[in-house]
Amino acid sequence: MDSSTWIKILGYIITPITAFVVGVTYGGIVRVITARVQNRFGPPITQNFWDIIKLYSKKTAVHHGLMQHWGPIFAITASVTSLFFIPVLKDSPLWLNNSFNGDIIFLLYMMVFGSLGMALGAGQTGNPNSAIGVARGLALMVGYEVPFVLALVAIMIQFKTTSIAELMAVQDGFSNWLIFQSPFAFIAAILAFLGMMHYAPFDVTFAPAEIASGPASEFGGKYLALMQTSGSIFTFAKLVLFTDIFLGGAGDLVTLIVKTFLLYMIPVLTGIVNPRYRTEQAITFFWKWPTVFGIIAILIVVL
Amino acid sequence: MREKETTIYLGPQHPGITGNMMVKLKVTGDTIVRAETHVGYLHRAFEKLMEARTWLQCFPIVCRICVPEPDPNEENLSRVIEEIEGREVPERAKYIRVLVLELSRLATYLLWMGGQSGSMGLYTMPQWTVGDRDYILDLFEQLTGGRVYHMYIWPGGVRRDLPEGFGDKVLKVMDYLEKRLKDYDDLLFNNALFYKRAKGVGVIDKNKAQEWGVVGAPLRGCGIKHDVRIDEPYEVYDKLNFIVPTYEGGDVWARAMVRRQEFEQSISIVRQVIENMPGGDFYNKIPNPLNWRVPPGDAYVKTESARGEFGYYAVSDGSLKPRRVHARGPAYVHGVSLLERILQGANIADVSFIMNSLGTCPPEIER
Amino acid sequence: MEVKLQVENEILDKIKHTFHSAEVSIPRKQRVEVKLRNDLIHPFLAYLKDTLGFKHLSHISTVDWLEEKEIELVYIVMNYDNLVEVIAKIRLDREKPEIPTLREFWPQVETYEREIHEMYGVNFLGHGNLTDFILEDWEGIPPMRRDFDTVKYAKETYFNRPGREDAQDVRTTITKKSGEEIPELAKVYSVRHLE
Amino acid sequence: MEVSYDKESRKIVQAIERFARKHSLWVLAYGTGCGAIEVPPTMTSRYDAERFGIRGAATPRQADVLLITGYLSVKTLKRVIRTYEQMQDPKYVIGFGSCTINGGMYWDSYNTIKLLDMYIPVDVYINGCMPRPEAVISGFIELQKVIAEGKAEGARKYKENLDWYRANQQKIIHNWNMPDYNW
Repeated sequence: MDSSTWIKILGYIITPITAFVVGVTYGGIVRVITARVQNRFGPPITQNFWDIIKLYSKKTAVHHGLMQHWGPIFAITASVTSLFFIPVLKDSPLWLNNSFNGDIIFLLYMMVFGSLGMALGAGQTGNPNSAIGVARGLALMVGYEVPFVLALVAIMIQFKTTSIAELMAVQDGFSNWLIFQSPFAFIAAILAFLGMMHYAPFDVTFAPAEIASGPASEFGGKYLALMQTSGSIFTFAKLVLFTDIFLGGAGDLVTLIVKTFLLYMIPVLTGIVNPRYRTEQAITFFWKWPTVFGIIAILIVVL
Repeated sequence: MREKETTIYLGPQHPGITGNMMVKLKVTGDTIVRAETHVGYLHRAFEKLMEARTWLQCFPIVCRICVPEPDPNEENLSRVIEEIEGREVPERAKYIRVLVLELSRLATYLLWMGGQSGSMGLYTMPQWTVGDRDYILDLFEQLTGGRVYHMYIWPGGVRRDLPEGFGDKVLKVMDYLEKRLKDYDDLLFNNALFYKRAKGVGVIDKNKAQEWGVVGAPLRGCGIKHDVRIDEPYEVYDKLNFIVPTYEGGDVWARAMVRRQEFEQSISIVRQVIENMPGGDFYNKIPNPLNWRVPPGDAYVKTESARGEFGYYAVSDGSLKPRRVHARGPAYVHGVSLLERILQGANIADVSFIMNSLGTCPPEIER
Repeated sequence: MEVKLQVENEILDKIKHTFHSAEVSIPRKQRVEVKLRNDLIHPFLAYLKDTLGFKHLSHISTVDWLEEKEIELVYIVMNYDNLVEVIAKIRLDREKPEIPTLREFWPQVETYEREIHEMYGVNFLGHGNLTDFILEDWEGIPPMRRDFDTVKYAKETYFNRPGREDAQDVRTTITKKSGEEIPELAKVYSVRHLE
Repeated sequence: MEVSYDKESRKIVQAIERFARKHSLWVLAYGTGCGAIEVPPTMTSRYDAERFGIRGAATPRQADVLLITGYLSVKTLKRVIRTYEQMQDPKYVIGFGSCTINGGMYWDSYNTIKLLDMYIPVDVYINGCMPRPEAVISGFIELQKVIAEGKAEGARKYKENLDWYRANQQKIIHNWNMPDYNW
């Protein structure tokens, strides 16, 4: 095997690890920022690492059936696979770049797959809170997928491509970023992104005061650790995807981290100062203005 | 789709439940068909214990009846003893009592604001308000020595005089709270999302409110103007200027706005009390507490606590110990029968929301 | 003084006129106390609620008069228009306390009656749901009755941490300070519990 | 899961595990008694227990610490036992307030238990009625010390002496209709 293959294999190993580290660190930073807004000092930034290590080191993990094993595994598979098909950096041999024609559509499916796996796993626990949480999560997904798909379709029509790499290639130079080229699609997508990140006002799935912790109610110890790992990787994957599509991608790691972090702050800061919608209110929200913006984006492109 | 009826147990271990109680819900989809409250997890048999203690020994017990706001309980027990005995209270003590009661009302409202917003996922608000509540608890600590339980109001007056410079400290805290109220407005009361969540949720029928035993802010949220402080003025409330706000609608939103207005009124009452504080004695001496026989008789007194009318019925048979002390908290009606009634047809997402807006406080239900 | 109690006196007259056997008194402003025959409580509260406008049920309390072998039920109702509270008292036989339920008047009576049934063993006829309210799986005499000894029960049922050797009775200290003797009753109490 | 490390690496793994456990204490959101009123101040901006990695957990499966905030009535004890058994090992119990230690001011009440450690194993007690938030935090730090020393073995004790604990529990809970402790 030549060196490029080795580099590629190394990339397959490094990318998820980086995603995990960055995702978890972001989580820690978010906790600190939230704490500062809330007038307090907050935990150390490394706090989320200790949480996850502690969860992995739990001695017992009760499960209620085979599907509960598979739920978190589905979730983590889906997040890692999604990550593999999102170009992390532009034109880098080490960082994965498995882009192919149609990968946007593939990702649309892949990103749902994890949630469905989780739903199956949570369904088996028999906890009514999980069942309600799953129902809410799926309903919410139906809500935000509509503007998200509309936005992506608009972009795909506009640039006549279904590949992220080609989209990234289109946006060289600050003024060519898609956020400026197709602002309506961006607005629709970023509003959908708020729902995707499950921060308030769209945190119905995990609402503690209503349904304990939703789908994860019966997941403890290692299962929860797997879910948190998967969640961190998935967060990073989503951030990179949005950066790639709308913010012109990144040529080096520093740019990537700056861009993704700024993007991450949008749902986080919204979440800090907002209460949560009820499920039907959230869906109504998504089907109102975000959808309208998505349709406008398509109309502008088509006409 | 055919909707199946499922049973959901909310509590006793559930982050959305205020305290330790359980609500058993029969739901189809997201809608509650029937709600059943189960209480008794906090039963400590206080009323039984009080029958075995002397009158003064009852004070550490009554303040534990309602944990978030212990002072109305002390006030009630003091007043009920004073009424049976016919004991006079000096003017200064009355003012100090009003000060303590209003401070405790402010503290409770701050806690309620946190609970109300925490139950709908606005976690910044509880961090702010519970933190600010500590300024009031610090005042209590200086005044009474206790953060949560004070045992400060006694029959015949209060236990201690105000420390030096206490008035200025109180005014400073009041200024701070008034400043913070603007932040609370921005974050919670003027938040469009809060309005959307709260409007039309947990509606109490105005025509039925009195018959159902609704009191306090929920009653005033129905547009009915009743407040024990005005209906049956105790201490010096008839000498103070304050308005009793009412809102129409009877929903969570109206109750929240009533409480928000009362928060301002309480600040103003505290200021008036500090301003008009008379000199003189703060305490009428009672006999040796171990040999203190309250003459036979019975009385019912009530106080407007932050959650509504708080009544005490006490009977003395002339012995050293009370024959019976019965506490009637607002949550006894709000948290059990009223909650069951207005949860019917509500969304599961709103259970904890409605519970908070009614001021459900389980320790006071089962005592 | 008489002028001030005008409303109370009016209510007193009306009650006396309708229920001849009732003993009515005015302990203070805004209070009217009524002692009734057992069988009259139902019509009396109906009269108060429907005719005189006493819509708000403040309270139902119970007092156990062990020596007189009676259980007293105290109903406190309030009129929001003239702000007067009527305290209605009836006394039931302690051996077999029974009274018809008041559920049809006020819905929240249900919980009061369930609690009184549980704590005092008063049977409310026609209530239909006198199940456990606060206690769970309680056996034996209702706990709030005065002949139930809570100290004895607690000692028999629960484990107790042994006390310190040097534990002193706080009463001795208080007595020393105030210069008075410990009254007999308090002495009994202390001896019984400190052993 | 037992993996056969050599001695040195097991030591390192154990040190990391203990460090993580110590710095990540998730407290079950269950206000069992009146002490629950001092938990919000402990958790919120003034005392900010999150500095030490202490935060709330919504369900017993995810929690590490069961904070018994005060007296337990018999009815609550039944639920607490169930909750405790649902928690995942390693788990810790903090008895909060005098009433968990010796009954406190409820020593003669017919409905509250007086000695918590006869029913579930307790790792740390915090005394006071009620303990101030500072005391609560110091109790947590004490628990952290115990964990770091590897002495927080309450769960193991419970498993080994299950019969004894069961006998005590069933002495006061008459209607025992709970699933077995099998994990």
